[in-house]
Amino acid sequence: MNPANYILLSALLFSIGAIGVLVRRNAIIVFMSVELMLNSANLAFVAFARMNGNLDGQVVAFFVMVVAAAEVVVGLAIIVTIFRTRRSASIDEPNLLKY
Amino acid sequence: MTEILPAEGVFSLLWVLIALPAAGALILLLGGRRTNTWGPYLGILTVVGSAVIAVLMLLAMMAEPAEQRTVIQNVYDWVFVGSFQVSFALQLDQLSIVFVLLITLVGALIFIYSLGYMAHDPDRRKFFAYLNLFVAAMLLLVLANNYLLLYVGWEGVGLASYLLIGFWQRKPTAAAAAKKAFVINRVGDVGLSVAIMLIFVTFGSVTFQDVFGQVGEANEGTLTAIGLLLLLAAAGKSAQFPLQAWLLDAMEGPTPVSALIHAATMVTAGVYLIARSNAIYNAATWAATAVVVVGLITIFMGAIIGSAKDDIKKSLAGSTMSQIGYMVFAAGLGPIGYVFAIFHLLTHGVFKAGLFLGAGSVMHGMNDGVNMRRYGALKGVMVITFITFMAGYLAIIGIPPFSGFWSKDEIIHAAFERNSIIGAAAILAAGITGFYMTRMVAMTFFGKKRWEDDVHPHESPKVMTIPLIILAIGSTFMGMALLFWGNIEYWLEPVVGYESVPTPLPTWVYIVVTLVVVIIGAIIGWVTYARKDVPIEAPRGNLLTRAARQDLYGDAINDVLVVEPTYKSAHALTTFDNKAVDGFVTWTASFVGDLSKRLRRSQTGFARSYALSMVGGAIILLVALILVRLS
Amino acid sequence: MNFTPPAIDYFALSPMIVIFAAAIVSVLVEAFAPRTIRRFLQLLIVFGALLTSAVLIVLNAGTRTVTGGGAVVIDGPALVMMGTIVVLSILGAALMAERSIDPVGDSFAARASSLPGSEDERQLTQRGYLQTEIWPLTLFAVLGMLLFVTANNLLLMFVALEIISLPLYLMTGMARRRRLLSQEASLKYFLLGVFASAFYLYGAALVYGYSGSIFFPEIAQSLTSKPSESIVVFIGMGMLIIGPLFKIGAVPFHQWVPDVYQGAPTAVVGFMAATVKVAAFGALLRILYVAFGGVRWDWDPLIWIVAVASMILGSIVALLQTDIKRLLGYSWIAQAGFILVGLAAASPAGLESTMFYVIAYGFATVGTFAVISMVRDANGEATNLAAWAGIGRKSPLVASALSLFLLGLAGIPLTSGFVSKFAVFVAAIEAGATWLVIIGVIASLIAAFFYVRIVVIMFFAEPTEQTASVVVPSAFTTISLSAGVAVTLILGIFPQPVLDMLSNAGLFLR
Amino acid sequence: MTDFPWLTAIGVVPLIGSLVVALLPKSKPMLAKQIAMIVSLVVLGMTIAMALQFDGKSTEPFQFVESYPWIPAFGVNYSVGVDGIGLVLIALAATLVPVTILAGWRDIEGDQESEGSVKGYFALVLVLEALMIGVFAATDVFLFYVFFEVMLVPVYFMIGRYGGPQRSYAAIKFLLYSLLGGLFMLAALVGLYVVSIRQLGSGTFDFLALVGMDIDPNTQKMLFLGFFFAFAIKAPLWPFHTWLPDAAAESKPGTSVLLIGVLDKVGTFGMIRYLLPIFPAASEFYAPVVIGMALIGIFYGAYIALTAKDMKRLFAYSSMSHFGFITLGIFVFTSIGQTGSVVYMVAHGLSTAALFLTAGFLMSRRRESALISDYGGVNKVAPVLAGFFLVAVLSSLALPGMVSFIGEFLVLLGAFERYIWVGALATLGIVITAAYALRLYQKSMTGPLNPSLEADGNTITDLKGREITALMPIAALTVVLGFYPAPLLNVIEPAVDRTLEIVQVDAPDSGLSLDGLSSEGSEQ
Repeated sequence: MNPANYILLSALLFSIGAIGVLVRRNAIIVFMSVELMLNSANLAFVAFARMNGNLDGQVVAFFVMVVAAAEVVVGLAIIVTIFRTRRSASIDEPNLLKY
Repeated sequence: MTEILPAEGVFSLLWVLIALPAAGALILLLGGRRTNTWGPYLGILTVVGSAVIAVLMLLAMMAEPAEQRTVIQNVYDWVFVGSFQVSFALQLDQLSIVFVLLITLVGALIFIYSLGYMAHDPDRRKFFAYLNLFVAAMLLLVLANNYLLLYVGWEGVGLASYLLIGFWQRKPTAAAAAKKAFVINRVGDVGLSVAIMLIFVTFGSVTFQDVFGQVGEANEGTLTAIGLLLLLAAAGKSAQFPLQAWLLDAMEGPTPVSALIHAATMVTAGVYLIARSNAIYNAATWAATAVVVVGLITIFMGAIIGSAKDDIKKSLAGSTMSQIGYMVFAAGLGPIGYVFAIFHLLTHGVFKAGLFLGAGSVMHGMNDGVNMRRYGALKGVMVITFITFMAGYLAIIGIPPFSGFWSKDEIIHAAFERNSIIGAAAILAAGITGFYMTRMVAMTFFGKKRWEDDVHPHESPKVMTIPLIILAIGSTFMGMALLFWGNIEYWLEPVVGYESVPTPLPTWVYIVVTLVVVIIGAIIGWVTYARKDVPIEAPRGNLLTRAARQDLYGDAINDVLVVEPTYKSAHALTTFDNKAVDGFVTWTASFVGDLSKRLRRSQTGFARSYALSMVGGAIILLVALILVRLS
Repeated sequence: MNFTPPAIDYFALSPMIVIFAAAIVSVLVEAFAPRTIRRFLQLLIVFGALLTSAVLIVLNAGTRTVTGGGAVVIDGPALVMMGTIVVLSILGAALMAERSIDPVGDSFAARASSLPGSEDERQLTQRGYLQTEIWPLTLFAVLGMLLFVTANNLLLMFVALEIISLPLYLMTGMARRRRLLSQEASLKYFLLGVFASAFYLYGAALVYGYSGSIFFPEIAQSLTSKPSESIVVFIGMGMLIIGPLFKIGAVPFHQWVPDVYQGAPTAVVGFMAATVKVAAFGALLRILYVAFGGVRWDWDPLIWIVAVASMILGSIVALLQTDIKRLLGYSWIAQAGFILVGLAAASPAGLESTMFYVIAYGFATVGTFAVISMVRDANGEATNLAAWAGIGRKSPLVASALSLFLLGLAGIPLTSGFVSKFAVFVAAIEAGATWLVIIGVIASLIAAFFYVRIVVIMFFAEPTEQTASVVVPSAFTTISLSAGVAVTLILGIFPQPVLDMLSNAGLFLR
Repeated sequence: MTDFPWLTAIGVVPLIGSLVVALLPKSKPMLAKQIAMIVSLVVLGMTIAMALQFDGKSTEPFQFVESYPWIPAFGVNYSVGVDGIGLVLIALAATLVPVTILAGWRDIEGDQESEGSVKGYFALVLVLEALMIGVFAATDVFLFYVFFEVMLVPVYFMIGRYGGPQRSYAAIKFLLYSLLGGLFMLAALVGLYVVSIRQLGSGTFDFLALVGMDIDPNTQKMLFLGFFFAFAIKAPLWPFHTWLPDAAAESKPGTSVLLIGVLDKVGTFGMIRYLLPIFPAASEFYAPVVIGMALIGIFYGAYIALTAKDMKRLFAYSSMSHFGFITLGIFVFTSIGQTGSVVYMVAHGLSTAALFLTAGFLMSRRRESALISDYGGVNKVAPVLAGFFLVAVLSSLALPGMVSFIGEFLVLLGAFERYIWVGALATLGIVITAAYALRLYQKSMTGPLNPSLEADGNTITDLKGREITALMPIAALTVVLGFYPAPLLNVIEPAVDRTLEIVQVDAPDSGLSLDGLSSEGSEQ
């Protein structure tokens, strides 16, 4: 079956993730949306890997998962700190730096 | 054709003529107060020195045959760029020698006179320094062998006159008058500079002999242009219409200055310029005609102004304008006139100097009062002044055998040789001269006392009267001497050329007519101002009188036509510069500033709007990319 | 079955390996060494590692190889970049190691996790509790950068990108004072950073999908070989370069820059502002010149847009800034634009001028932030320009140093900045992008205004009571400051050696 | 010709001097001045020594040539050398610096700066001197540009740190204006370099090599604009002049002298040295425009000077008018005109110095007020001061007998040769010049003494020995060169002719063939 569908799906997921980043206030959810974008990329990689008939894409996918995990660690650390200081996880809250 | 000789023998001292007074000026100016005591005498000494040398040169020159009387001394190369080669070279010939003598001799007398006249002035030293500066510049003017060097002398005398008019700078009027004189002269200078440029472009040189040698080959249009430009210059220096306005104010200066600079020498520089450039005018008829017209207009303007002024110096100034008008007029007549222009210039130089110094002596006795309506009946009080003044008076109105008669009569005659109408005009003007001079004499020396209470008129000291006497003698005999013994026309002929054309009527007719007219004028003057009492308050007078009191509205016209528009436009430009030109600069700055203000706002501080701009940017870039692909 | 291990040139990789090892060790030190000697050990490790790696890079000067199964390429430009990064890291690390400026100790939060203004923070401060977590993070970041400029495939580049970013996100949040700003900066940096990486990754996917390989050379081949390239690959390329462009801080991916510059600890800003740019430009150059060198006409316009936008917006917005760190943030955006002008030339000259520019800029930046870290008042660093009035009168030397850097950034001759601008403009005009240079000229005039404005404030304004004072630093800061001055002048007056080095470095290995 | 590196030496001495001065302890301002004075005198001496060895007849384009590779990667050399033009301008700089130092002896204590600034000022003056010498000596365009730009920095500090109330505004305006020009010049410079790469294979900035190229006219026109823009701002030409009045009004007299007297000459110098030879076609193409700007400048500046209330601003605008003359002389492409321009540059340097310094002395006696209305009748109380002021005024109105006259007249004559009507029109300028110059003298020096001059402790005392010593050389030079300009003309004319050879505009056909009243005959 046509690989295009997989690509379209991944594009869809990517867009959903991007929109999520743009519209959601809660830092955690924003962060999850980013993860969604990463995974959409994974999907694309895997699909292309099959299409191109080599394993590079799938290897990338694994790496990305690891990286994503690392990001989670760092990200949560930062978000939690902010949360503890401001008692809120809204990313619109911290707004001292502007103009 | 006259040949040019290198300066040898006494002529090798040519440069000394100028160097002496120049050095005097330099010493006095740099020396400062130290020179206060002996400074004036040094000043006199230098000028006398130059005078002596000049006389020696005259003798040496007379020894030579007429064709070999032109010597040139090349002092050094002055300005040399490409084809523009001008050297600092002096030329002495029959024309310049007479000027040199006039300047140095009359100058010397006036210097001596000033010793007395300025005796009480704290700045005497400076006064003499300036006078020296003037003499040096004037000598440079008449000795230069090319137009550019002449220009230097030309401006030099202008500067000296500026300094001396404004000598009593505590009087704002004096300062203003000085500035006015300089600026108006500057207008004339424009004429001179452009003339020089045109001369160079046309003839490829600015030295007299080169230029006059090639006149034949230039086309008349160019020559006319040059002629008119030179006329403009002459008008500026010689206070001829339309640049006459400065001379009357120039009387703010000390009287000796008026005598030397604004009567005898500087103001005649214009005549010298025209006479010197005779070759050009001979070839450019229209220019010559213009000269005649300007001269004629000025003759009458001066005469009319002279008739109306109550200020004795201004009245004399008016007459100076008028007399110089005569000279310019004569110079315009061409070869028939040049010599007599110079002739009249010399006689006038002497008698007008005498008159001015006389006036000065009167003022000296009258606490520097200049209003003739407060004079009267001074003939008894200041005998010497009176007698010498009379000599000058008879000379200027042209009563034989006084010097003025000979020179003016020749000019009138020359005028008739050209055209009877202008001749008649010249005679009429002579009549007016008779009127206003008589008026002056009558108001000053005759009639009743109209003195202010605190004035106690007295004769001036010897140091002032002796020059007066010498000048009076000059005014009496000089005319005859130059004409019969020195036969001036043939003396000058090699330089300015001379020819005589038969006139419709025999010569004696013109003489008689002239004399009659003059005497009529004199009688009218006598009747109105000696017979009747002169009111102390000037009567309102008729239209012409009032106009004349306003210098025939010369200033008013200048103001309306030139000065005010200039200042208006200047102010307009200033605002334009601030508002528009600089305004644009500041506007740009503030514009960028505002832009910065707006753009800053885009940095909202919200992470999500940042993300949005990233997405938006990304999309824009991708679209651009695709468009590039597709195109 | 037979197994052939991938050929790995360990010597060529040694600079990275050293850093990597050191990073591991310093983590262990954090974990086990007693607090008293921790700082000493950490500094030993960090500077030791950096110096060693620098030496190794020099020893590798001749190396031109692709290794690690084609994942890593060590070529001339890469070595130059690596060298620059390591040296700048040493200077930046020196700034971070400074302890005599702040009365309390160093400029980092006693414990990043403790609440700002909370009781335990106060206690920690009282106990003079100083943390050293910053060091392993630094080493990892450096490692990331080294990989970033040597990565030869999309995957390694992505990983490198993350290895750079994650430590920096944390370091940004570690300021001892103004912690709220610091944390906010850290959060924004993080979220936007990962967002950008997502774009990069997806772009990478598309490119891979199109060309069937993640290796740059093969991507380049496929671009030339395949007759009809589809739009997809270009969309991919576009998204791909968003990653580096974000790190570079080019418009429209710039908005994190001022916030992070302002919020993060000055020392950290000095470190990353100098080094990350080098790394990011290295990566961008490699992507565009190696992978997409064949289709420069497709990406040129894109770079033009970004360059123009960055130059104009950066310099204009910087005009009215009142916080010097923030101002420098915007100024960097403008500078990035100028560098992109050179990069757009897509020629050897472009490559050299770009590298020269980032080197010059890097040293000037370290110096600038060294000065900023020294200007303090009662509550920490005085970054508000109002507090800088008349500093030049109080301590002319430091002020002159800063003026030198600023004039350099403004591109006045006899400073490195001028030579860099000149080189960049030459490259651009050679490539026929004169109009770009004209815009650059106008932008640099606007930029000159705010650089000069700082000089005016420092020298021409009279000192007021709120004028900050300049503290005398220890050797660390002094070294980086003087290094900055020296390089700025040398590159300005005798740039020839460096220019030779760059031209010897040659082109990217394909 | 010796092989002693004269130019480098002359440039380095003041640099070292400034270093020494800068390193002096703040407590010894007097020492700083003395050292600065001595150094500048040494430089003057060396300059004279060099000038004496200059061979006016030589056929070499440049003398005292030195050349060492500097940035081979960009084909940049450190190469210096002078022709007549450069020589006289260097001499001008070397003359004016000691004068300004002497004149500025007391200027700096006046303001409540940290005492470090006394030595600072004099150090800056020396740095500036070095740079000025460099900019006139450079024969490598890149080197020229470097000096051209770096010069801004010391001047910027001299204005911004030692000046009037508005000084920092003036300083920034000056700097940005100049930078604007400089940056466009940079763009053109790069363009020129690229052209040289294309034409000569390897890029170069060597002046002679660049002159050798023939660049296609359209490129020339673009590059010309870049350079011209910078020079026009520097010189200042209408309408790029508005920085000058502010700078002049806010800076110390000494600063103004160096700024307007010498620095701005770089603009006109650049035109005659670089624009014309390197872009002959473009120069001819743009000549009418430039001449137009020059003419406007002549009258515009003079008119505004007529209404100026502030002396320093008046001087600034009059300078603008004079620069109009200079530019005019350059762009009529006649050897007379260009020689005139160079002479005028020197003359204007001297007259500006005289004006600003005398005015400075005057103002220092009345609370630094520059308002003309605050003065009047000064020559009653301070005749010597008034005397010098008059000399300055006269030399700025180009009175025959002063060197400025030689310059002005030659410029006008040169213009007249080429375009009769332009020459004639420009000549009218001398009237307005006289008007504003004498108006200034009349209002400030003559008339009754302005009461405010005795009031509140302003007592106008006459000039002291130091001040007279500072002014005397300028006044002397003005007059002496006016009557004996040979030293200038001898060296300038060959250089100018060389330029014109390169530009290859044939001399206007003068002589009897010309029909004096129509300009056709004279236009090319």
